[in-house]
Amino acid sequence: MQPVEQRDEVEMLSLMLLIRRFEERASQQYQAQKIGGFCHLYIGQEAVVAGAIAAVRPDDYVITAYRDHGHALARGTSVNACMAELFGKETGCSRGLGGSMHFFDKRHNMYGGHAIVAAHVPLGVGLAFAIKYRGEDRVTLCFFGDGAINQGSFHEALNLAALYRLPIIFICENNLFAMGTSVKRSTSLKQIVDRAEGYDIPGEIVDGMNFREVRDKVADVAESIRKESHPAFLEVRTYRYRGHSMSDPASYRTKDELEKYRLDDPIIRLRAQLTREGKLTNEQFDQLDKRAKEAVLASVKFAEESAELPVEKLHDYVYFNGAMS
Amino acid sequence: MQPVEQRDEVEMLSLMLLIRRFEERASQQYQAQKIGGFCHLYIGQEAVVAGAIAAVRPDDYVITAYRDHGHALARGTSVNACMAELFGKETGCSRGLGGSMHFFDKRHNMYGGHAIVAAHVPLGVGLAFAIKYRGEDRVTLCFFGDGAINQGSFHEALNLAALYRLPIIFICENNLFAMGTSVKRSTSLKQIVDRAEGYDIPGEIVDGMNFREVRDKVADVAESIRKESHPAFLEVRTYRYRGHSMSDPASYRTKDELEKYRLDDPIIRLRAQLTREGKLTNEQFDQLDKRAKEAVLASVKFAEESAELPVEKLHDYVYFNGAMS
Amino acid sequence: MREITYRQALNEALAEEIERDPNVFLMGEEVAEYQGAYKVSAGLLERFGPRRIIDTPISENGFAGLGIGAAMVGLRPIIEFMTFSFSLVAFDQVVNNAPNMFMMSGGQFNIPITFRGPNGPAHQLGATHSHATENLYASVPGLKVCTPATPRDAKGLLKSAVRDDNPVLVLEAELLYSSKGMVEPPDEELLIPLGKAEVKREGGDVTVICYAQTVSIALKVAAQLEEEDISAEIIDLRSIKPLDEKAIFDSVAKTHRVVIVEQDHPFCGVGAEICYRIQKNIFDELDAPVLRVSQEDIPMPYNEHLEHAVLPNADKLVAAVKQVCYA
Amino acid sequence: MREITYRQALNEALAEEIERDPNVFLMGEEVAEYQGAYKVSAGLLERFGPRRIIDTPISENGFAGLGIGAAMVGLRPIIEFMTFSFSLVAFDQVVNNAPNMFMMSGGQFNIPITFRGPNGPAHQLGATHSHATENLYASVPGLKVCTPATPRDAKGLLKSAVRDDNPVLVLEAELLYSSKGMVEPPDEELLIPLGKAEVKREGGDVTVICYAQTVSIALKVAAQLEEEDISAEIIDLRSIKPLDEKAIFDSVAKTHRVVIVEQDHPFCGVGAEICYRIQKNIFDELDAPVLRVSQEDIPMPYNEHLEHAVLPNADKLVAAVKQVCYA
Ligand SMILES: Cc1ncc(C[n+]2csc(CCOP(=O)(O)OP(=O)(O)O)c2C)c(N)n1
Ligand SMILES: Cc1ncc(C[n+]2csc(CCOP(=O)(O)OP(=O)(O)O)c2C)c(N)n1
Ligand SMILES: [Mg+2]
Ligand SMILES: [Mg+2]
Repeated sequence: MQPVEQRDEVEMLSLMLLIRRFEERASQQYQAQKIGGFCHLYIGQEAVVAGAIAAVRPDDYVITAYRDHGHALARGTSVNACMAELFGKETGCSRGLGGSMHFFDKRHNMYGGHAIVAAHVPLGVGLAFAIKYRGEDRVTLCFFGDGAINQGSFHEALNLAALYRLPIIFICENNLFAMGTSVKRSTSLKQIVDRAEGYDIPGEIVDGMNFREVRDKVADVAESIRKESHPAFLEVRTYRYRGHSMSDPASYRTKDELEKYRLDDPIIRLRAQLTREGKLTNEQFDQLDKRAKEAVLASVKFAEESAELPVEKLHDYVYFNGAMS
Repeated sequence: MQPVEQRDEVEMLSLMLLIRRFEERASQQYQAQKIGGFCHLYIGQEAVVAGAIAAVRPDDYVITAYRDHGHALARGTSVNACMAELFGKETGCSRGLGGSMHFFDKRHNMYGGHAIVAAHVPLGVGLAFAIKYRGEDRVTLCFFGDGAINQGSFHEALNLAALYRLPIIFICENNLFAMGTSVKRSTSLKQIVDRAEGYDIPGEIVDGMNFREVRDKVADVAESIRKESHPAFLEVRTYRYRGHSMSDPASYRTKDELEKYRLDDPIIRLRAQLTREGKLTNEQFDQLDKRAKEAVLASVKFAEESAELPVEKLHDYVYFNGAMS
Repeated sequence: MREITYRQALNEALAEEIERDPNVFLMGEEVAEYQGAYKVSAGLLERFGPRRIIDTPISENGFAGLGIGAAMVGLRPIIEFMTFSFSLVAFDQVVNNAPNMFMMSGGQFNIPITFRGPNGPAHQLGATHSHATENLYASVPGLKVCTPATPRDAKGLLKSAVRDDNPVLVLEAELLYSSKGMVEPPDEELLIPLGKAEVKREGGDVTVICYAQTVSIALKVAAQLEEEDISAEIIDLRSIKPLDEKAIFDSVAKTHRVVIVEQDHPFCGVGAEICYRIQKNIFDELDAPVLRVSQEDIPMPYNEHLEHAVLPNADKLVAAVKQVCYA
Repeated sequence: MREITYRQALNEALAEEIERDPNVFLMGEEVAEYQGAYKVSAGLLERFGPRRIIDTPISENGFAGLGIGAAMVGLRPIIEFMTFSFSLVAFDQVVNNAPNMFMMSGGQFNIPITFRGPNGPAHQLGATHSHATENLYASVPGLKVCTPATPRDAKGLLKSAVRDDNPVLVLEAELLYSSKGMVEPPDEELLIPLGKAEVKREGGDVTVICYAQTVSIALKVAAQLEEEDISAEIIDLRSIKPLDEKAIFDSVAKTHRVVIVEQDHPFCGVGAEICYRIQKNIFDELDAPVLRVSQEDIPMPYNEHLEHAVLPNADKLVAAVKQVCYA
């Protein structure tokens, strides 16, 4: 069936291109030491967040882990605010105080960007709790990785969500690895989705390299949740092309494996679908890509020229309502 | 099939009587303020530990939560050492330093007595890890309550046990309540045993009021584990007659419910089975009960007359190998 | 004013705040149908219903995090830990997510949450159930920590905590729940500001700094010392963080001698921080070293007499006071 | 002696202890096939195999508890936390089960376990990833805490930790892993006792107490102060708990002035405890208040300059030293 609000697919393709180009540029700027700390790239997984966001509304809640650049961009956070955050500037989406792992954007209902594995899953359940508490027509999308499912907080959160029948979609971005640990070495299950059964939460496997499949599955589940509040679990199979973080050569996997997935690239795939259907010409695609690259390039300039938060202001960020005695 | 080492059933019946009488006396001594802190009674659940212990060997490892008097007695800890522990005396199984919730007995492979809900489940997995690490022919029995299954440590422990295929039997003593919270209000599942599937751990439901069923099920599983190391999960359905602890009137359940289970009393049931089969006369039963009562009464005298650990010695229990600078 | 118990005072504070603000709710183990493990929430389920008074499974990490998430969108959760010993399984949520969110989000998400429950040793509960967590939590930037010693402070501090826009821990004490004290009538709004200590007793010879369970010890000892012509000024911190430095310094400037009686462990305990600040700021006012009476640096034993030996008590406090006075 | 990195030194300590004692094993996230997130365990899987070098899922609470359980029956686990910021999700296991077991069991079960990994702020990792946990863990009775600053201490302290029959935390530092120093050759057994500080530099005017990442700051500042005719004695604590009081008191009795430079948060930090003990035991030796340089009481920001402003640094230390010297 059709998603609640079908966003224009060409628009979503350009979003995926924007994420891809943003990450490539971030990688380059990181090597140029314009970006510090840890930096985790989303390249290869673009269809997951693009598909999920295409299926929900702007006022739905989104929360994810530290591999969060794509989620903020998909949510509508400006590419300038994202790049500036990586540069640690006051114009960043978290004023340069959060960094790569902590992208927040209240206005766009992006609730982070969280760096302790699975510790944000209970937060996502709390967002969903607030929706039900207030009787609102919203859904929470809670993204996390395959490595998160063996944390206690994941377990407690899923049981609570099921017990209280909260409106939340748990989206496990299964990219097969948690750092260097493959799912089969971390999880005592044939498939991750089976874990949802242990909480009586309906679960499905989704092809995360296929934008349309992700969008439609998320749309179905979201619609069902809006009808009658309940949690749902999606194991979205995807792949990260780069290492875990900038410092990881990813020698734990073969070139062939990587190539196999590259052939299934989510951007190439959606482009092909649209082209085949006559919805997109090569010229148009090149235009989109050109615009994405330009936007990202401009964001670097913006970030470089932006100011940092002055030290004197730091105290204002410890306690709300000014610093303490 | 038959358990590895079938212990004499009459002997196990007298163990169940000993536990029952011990708990009754502990309750009375608690009211007389000879016992302090929290005190959780095992009355009604005797067949669970009796059946499980009857099915394993003295050198197998046993670990449980804070409702642990029965487990120590079943393991072979003397009734004197148990009562003295409740009295806080140096002759107690934990020298009076642990109290009701922390019964330990190294000599009898009783690894506690642990009071943080589910925090001992990873410890049990560690005991099982040591067995496999050393290539020993042992099994670990890890007991916990129905309330423990919603703790993160339970989740992490089960996944680790399954991943490493450790020799451990997770025995969930499902007495239907965690304090005043019934299982259906704490757990998003029709039956607890289903949670084991989420870890690909084989699970079974066992009638915890039936000594023989518990013994045979545990024996089966233990034998399979000794053949080839793996974890297993047993949801043992039982009932506690008393409140959660001495301070709980248990007003969250009906008299009828309690009566229903009393009629199914594990001691009455095993007695009836043995009598029916001509293995036990009424006189013999009365003898067993008399001996149990006498032993418990004697243990109170022993505990009262025992000395407390002198304050000067306390420092010896902070760090092994004497106090620190 | 009327006399009510510490438990009743907390119960009133909860009821008043839940009544006042639709965003406030109470969540924890056994808080609803069971009326609270220590009956602090008695009657609240009946009065406010299951939407506002919510029972949880035994999942401290999970529901602490749930509360923080709900606070991100403007709810004002009151999370009860059955005891703060059990908050240790939720430690990451309390010290990472709650206090860091405001900074990490560049000021977009403050977390108006209250964590409350009994803290510190009760009676013969043993090593795992006797944790005094005030020094652990006070050391975390972004958290506020208060420790009411009286029914009046319990009510006033809890209400202030619920209205604070930041994560606040209200560390109660099981052994105080049944203690009584005078409290303003329900129709009078009672708010005790966080970060304000109270002089419980004026004195000129020595300043005794205390909080929570140690206040009664201090007052008892002060009366006893009176007979030996030692006049002790008793300061109840009420809040550990923010710490009321002014109240402390003013008193020490007068007495020039200090003993801190605390319920936590000695190593990096609350008293160590207070001692540091005193000697740093008014070094020349000190006529004797600051002394502390705390728990011994020993895991809590079950045996009653041994527990007593590990705990701070009146004898230890008297000895310490005499030591600083005759130094 | 030869020059090796702090990382290599730790690697040697691990290899030697695993080689020496069949009960010793290493467990943690990415310690085996990945060779360690920071490569501290490089080569160990190849050398000792998957039975002794064990990768885990992301389940700190679970494998910390697994290690404690294994230690109950005589194994001697080395549990690596990828960083101690992640030990917070295992906090209950580390502070409850490990240090309390010996007391609770009446002396039947000591827990010979080592928890190790990088601790304290690294570089721009933000609020959740920059925890300095030394004061939190040192406040827990039954734990031991050491904080090596040099390759030699890293090797010697880790080996001593593994041989200790109690739970010991070895708090390493990511920013020190690549630092170099002279260490005895592998054939020479190197054991640095827990609880023994080291005088890194003799001086007569002021005692600067430091550890881990702050040692290099202190040494740098000492050299700089030399030019201004201030002679600083530098004491590297090496262990936080047990604390080497004698080394501290001896130095202070000589210099009469103290600055503590620590990497944790100020409130109830390590320096507060040290300050308390100094003024309590040798009050009259102090010619000036003890001062501390620590992190600011602020969650760690990502921005590099703001992070620098929150961290202890040379400028802050110089200012503090001058303040105590010209007081
Ligand atoms: C509690 C905790 N333990 C360890 C880490 C270190 N760490 C950061 S990311 C990561 C792997 C997570 O993998 P996954 O959940 O699959 O997400 P992905 O990186 O694949 O997106 C680890 C171990 C952490 N941040 N938090
Ligand atoms: C982490 C933690 N949270 C809360 C408690 C308080 N508590 C002690 S026992 C208990 C109920 C446990 O019920 P269950 O696991 O079913 O065991 P049972 O009492 O029925 O034997 C609770 C909530 C605790 N000890 N530890
Ligand atoms: Mg992954
Ligand atoms: Mg139960």
